[in-house]
Amino acid sequence: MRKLTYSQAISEATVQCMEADPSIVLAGQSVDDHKGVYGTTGDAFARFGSARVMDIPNGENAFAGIAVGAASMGLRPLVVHTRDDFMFLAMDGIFNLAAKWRYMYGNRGSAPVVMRGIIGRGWGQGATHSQSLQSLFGHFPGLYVATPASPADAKGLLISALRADTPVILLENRGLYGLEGEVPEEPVAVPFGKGRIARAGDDITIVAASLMVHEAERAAEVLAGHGVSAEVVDVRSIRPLDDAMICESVAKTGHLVVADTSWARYGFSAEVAAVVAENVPQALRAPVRRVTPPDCPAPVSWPLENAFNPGAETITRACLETLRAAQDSVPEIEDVMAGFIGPY
Amino acid sequence: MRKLTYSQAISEATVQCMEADPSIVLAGQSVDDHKGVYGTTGDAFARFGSARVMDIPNGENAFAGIAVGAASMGLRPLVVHTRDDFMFLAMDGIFNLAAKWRYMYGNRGSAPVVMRGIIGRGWGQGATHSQSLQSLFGHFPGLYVATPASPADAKGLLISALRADTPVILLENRGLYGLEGEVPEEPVAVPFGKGRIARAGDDITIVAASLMVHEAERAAEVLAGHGVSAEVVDVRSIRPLDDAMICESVAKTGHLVVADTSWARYGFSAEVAAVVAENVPQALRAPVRRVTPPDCPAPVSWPLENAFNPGAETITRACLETLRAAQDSVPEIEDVMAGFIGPY
Amino acid sequence: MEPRQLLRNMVRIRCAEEVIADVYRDEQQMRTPVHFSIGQEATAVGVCAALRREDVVYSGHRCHAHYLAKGGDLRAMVAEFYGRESGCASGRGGSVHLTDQEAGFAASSAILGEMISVATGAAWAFAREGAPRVAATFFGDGASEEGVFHESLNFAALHRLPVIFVCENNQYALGSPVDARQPPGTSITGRARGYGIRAEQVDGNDVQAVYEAAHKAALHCREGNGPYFLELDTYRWREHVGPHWDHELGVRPRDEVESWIERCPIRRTTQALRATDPGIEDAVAAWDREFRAEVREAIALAKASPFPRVEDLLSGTYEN
Amino acid sequence: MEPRQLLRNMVRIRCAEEVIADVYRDEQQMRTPVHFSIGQEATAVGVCAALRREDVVYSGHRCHAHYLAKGGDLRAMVAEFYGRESGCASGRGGSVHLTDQEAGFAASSAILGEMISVATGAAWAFAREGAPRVAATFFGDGASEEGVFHESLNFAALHRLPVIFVCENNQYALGSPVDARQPPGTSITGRARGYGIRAEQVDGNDVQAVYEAAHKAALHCREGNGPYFLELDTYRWREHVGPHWDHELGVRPRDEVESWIERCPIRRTTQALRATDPGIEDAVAAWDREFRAEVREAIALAKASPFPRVEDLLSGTYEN
Ligand SMILES: Cc1ncc(C[n+]2csc(CCOP(=O)(O)OP(=O)(O)O)c2C)c(N)n1
Ligand SMILES: Cc1ncc(C[n+]2csc(CCOP(=O)(O)OP(=O)(O)O)c2C)c(N)n1
Ligand SMILES: [Mg+2]
Ligand SMILES: [Mg+2]
Repeated sequence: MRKLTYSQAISEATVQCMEADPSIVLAGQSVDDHKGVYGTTGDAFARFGSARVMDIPNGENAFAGIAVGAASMGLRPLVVHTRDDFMFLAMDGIFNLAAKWRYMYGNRGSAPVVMRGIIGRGWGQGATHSQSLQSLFGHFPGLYVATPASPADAKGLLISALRADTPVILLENRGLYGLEGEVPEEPVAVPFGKGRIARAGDDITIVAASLMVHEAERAAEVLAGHGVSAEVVDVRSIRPLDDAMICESVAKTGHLVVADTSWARYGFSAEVAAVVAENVPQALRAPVRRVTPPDCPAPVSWPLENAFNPGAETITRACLETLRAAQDSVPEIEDVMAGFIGPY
Repeated sequence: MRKLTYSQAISEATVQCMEADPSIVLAGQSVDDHKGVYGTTGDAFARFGSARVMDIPNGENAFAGIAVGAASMGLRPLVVHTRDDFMFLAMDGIFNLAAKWRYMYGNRGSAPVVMRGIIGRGWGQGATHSQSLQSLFGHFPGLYVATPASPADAKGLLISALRADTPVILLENRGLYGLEGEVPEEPVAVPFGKGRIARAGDDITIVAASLMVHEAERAAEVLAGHGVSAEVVDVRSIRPLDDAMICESVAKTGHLVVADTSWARYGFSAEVAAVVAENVPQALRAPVRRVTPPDCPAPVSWPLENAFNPGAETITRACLETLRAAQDSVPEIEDVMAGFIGPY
Repeated sequence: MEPRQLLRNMVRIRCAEEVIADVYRDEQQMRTPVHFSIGQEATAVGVCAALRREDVVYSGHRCHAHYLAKGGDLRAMVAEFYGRESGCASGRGGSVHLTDQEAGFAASSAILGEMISVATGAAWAFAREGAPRVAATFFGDGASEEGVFHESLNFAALHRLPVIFVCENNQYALGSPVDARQPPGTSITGRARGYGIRAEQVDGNDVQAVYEAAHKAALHCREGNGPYFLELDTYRWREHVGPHWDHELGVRPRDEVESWIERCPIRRTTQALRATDPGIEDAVAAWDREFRAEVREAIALAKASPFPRVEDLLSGTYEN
Repeated sequence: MEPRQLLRNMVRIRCAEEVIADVYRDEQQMRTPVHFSIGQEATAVGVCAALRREDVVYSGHRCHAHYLAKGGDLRAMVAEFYGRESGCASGRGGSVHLTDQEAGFAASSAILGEMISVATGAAWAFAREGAPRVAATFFGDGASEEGVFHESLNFAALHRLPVIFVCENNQYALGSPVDARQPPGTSITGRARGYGIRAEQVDGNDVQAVYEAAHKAALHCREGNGPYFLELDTYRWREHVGPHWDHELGVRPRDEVESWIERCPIRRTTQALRATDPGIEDAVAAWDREFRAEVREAIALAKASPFPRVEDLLSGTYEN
């Protein structure tokens, strides 16, 4: 199959969906500029022009409400936030309006807005430009929340989002945009709530979302060299979450490491651990481990940033510790963002 | 000891702290009116007047930043949100400014704002006026988040908050305001991060926060009648969380039910389950149970609202199920809000 | 619309709210907060009279009058207050989440200012469709202080959207008078003009004046000239939330409340019509009886209607 | 402040940014996004020259010039860009979180508009103390569209707080021109006046004019007359973030960029001074050498300084 980068896959899904559905409008700050949101909106702008690919003023709060109002009247706004951190300003619209619209007006209509939020990993993006907010979005009923890890899923989940009658948050990690993978040319929807076994294994389960799926895969590779067979579960969407796949895998391996770019406390990794504790606690042959950023804001200085961002090496160590194996031979594994040329 | 209601306790703490520390300013929409935020701000207004108990315009977003700016210059704003739901509008200021201020400017100063958020349980407050946002606030490093369940803790934790050099979120459930309890007259601080065994027991642990502590206690009472000895852990603060107390209790009882007014997914109950799965999974003799609202927005119609709000009865059933005991004799337990006279 | 009809619509709203307030207080069976517009009927009636059925209206927490004025189903509203399945939001939303799509009352919500943005979004959709539809949104003097006001007006003006921003300035937000919240010597209308929006301040207790201004506004929007802003000065008689009078609690000065009761929009219109329509007072009295009966009937009906089924608690959270 | 000194301060900022831009691009060792103000030096210098040391300044993402103009430590800033422990934010904050408390540069941050509220809060604290201190906050034309602008100006005006709102209107937000974001025929200054705030629009490339306006503003604040608003028209020469020129990428018209380079605030002041101060060009050339050397030295020093210790990763999250 033909290969695309993650950002090309997003771009292609956008163009195909906009072609099929004239009610879709892509909107965001400078979505029409030369960078085209890291190559994800430029093609749509070239194809559909400013009538459907719309630069908007700054004002995240109102725009969330504007999108809800338009969606409830039949438009299908696809809103881009170049950092998901900016979505703090849009949270009233997201949680009090979009997520609750259908329910609180008695199931009489919907407001299916789609919002892309980009997580600004690396290159000193710092405390307010690199947060991973999946755990927040996942908490609220009424939304779908997807965290595509592969180009194929970036395309397929965006397609599902643009066809859904429920509001959807798509979180994309900037560190994934250059990643290549096979992507079907046709618009194939990937459903929400179905995970993916990114790598099969027997000894330990690593559950991950978004960028951490790749770190988990890299860790699994290293672990294989240690004679450990790790299974990597890519949840793909965190709401709904594929509980069954997680529990089946842990039932098989008896060991669980959760890898996430959001903080541990009240986070994605907590939910995965809880799902296991609720459903298959007896399967656990060792304590669950959470591999997440430490409990502090993201620092800028690169040695700190490196230490802050959990990666393949930490996952590897956590797995070996969980399995009580010797760890002295874990190699240093380069950060995924190594070699990146700034400014971002 | 002398008894106070929960709201009197808050009021007393406020007045005592304001007397001791002239830099404290109490601010919020209509904090100076005749209702005095359910009786929590009127005494302070009577004592200190409008110079220190300040009605503010609507504008939660800016006011969070204003409070941070003032706090970083030596004022100590105590900001009241009459519904924590309004804090969605203040989240940029809370998470991107207050929580990170000290860290992101290299530990050169702090912005110790204190925010009270009231959870509007019951009487058809509905989807946007009764959410419990503890799980969100708990996720972010840099904050303390307290959920006092008793009048004594309402006083003691507010005192700690007003003396801390870290921003603090205090979540109060409106359903607790009328509750009476012993409260020391002197300003005795209750530290963050230390739970409280609200009731000791051996067979099962119920971990709860805020209003659910009372539901758990009522459930424990009923359970006692069934020959079940339940231990109720009141976490008091959810950040930091008293992991040790939770784990010790579960290590003893082997059974865990978590009771919370926020949703299960990525919520408080997930974190408690995760803490156990990380530290004492082998102690679990049955799956963990989460007693929380179902996965939908809060409805208004009272039969639905009753079904939505988890209470003593659900906790009781969950405990008995966890212990695989017969359930047919669980009595109907009245909702804590029964008998309330509107409009609220 | 004829002045007589405007008056009749106001009387209907007044009757509905007064009856509901009494029953609410005495029975404690409508378990949802209620924000009455008693005394403010002219704004709702004047604006909605200038709109067409296909135009849509949004409102905030104080929304009963707007819902009724736009033609919302009274029975469904009352049933909503009683939390019944037959409620306009099937008992899920309560008194602050009214909706009647057929009547063009799109939605109300209880977070201050939200609907300013939502109405702007609806107008955006209309403008894109090229539909000659108008969105109107009611909000208070207090809501105008929220950031969403600024962001929405900027967007609406920039794209010349067909939205009428209707600020009901009833001089208070909760117990807080407007001059304790907004700088002296300024006005909400003045701020709206800062976005290049055509804006007018009108006596909100003069239903005819409101109607005429709204008519002009709707025409302006429909002709593609962009948004319109109306600030309507008025006053709520009762407490912020609930059925009581708050001057009895010392919240607002009794003479202030009374001076506004003097300016009752219903009385005023009745008096104005008396010269040309000598039977008007009898008509009002008859309407009053008719509408009170209608409301009592709606109440009886609601109470006899089933609650939502607990099995349906989750339904409506997601698409099916 | 003397025009000569104003000029010298601008030259220093220009030198710092140009040297840093080159090194940033060539070495890829400053791992933090950078937003240069090259071409906009007059706003920073003119405003800060009118402030006292105890007055405090806030800024946004484009903050280097404001930091330096307020007297912020150049070495600590450069060390921050290199993520060193000796950085002004100990390497935790990066280029968008500058602070120098001794110099009265309180803070900058990268979320649009945030600091408008924070500066208002600082001014609130000053007003309560009765201290004759002023807070000034720089923000862009883009940031003025955020709701926090509206809410903050309302609060500041209501309480007559000593805060100077300085809007650097450089005509763009990212690649988006201001007239694609704000309604035609309106101005940010006009909107500020809607709050009853004294507001002035000034040529932001005329350092003397900026200085005089800011001087008036500071006096106004210090005398308890409430906030002051300055809109300073200017232009950034380089791309939004990073060291490159963006007209080469077709983002903005080359002739537009060139017309603003023609209006370079440094050249302009130099030319204005030439008549009375014939040695001024030599002085500028000498300053240029001096400051470039200073910056290179700061860079060398930063590179030789230690990074924060990984063991200290958590420290500063909470009080100790
Ligand atoms: C975002 C938000 N903040 C605060 C509140 C609490 N609140 C409810 S009504 C109200 C006052 C509203 O005043 P105004 O907009 O003038 O409307 P009125 O009640 O006078 O009709 C406030 C502060 C809210 N509902 N939403
Ligand atoms: C809340 C928020 N939304 C969006 C952004 C992304 N962003 C960074 S700078 C910028 C443009 C800012 O324009 P302006 O305020 O005019 O400042 P300038 O860059 O022109 O100096 C945007 C949209 C942000 N940092 N914060
Ligand atoms: Mg009002
Ligand atoms: Mg700009």
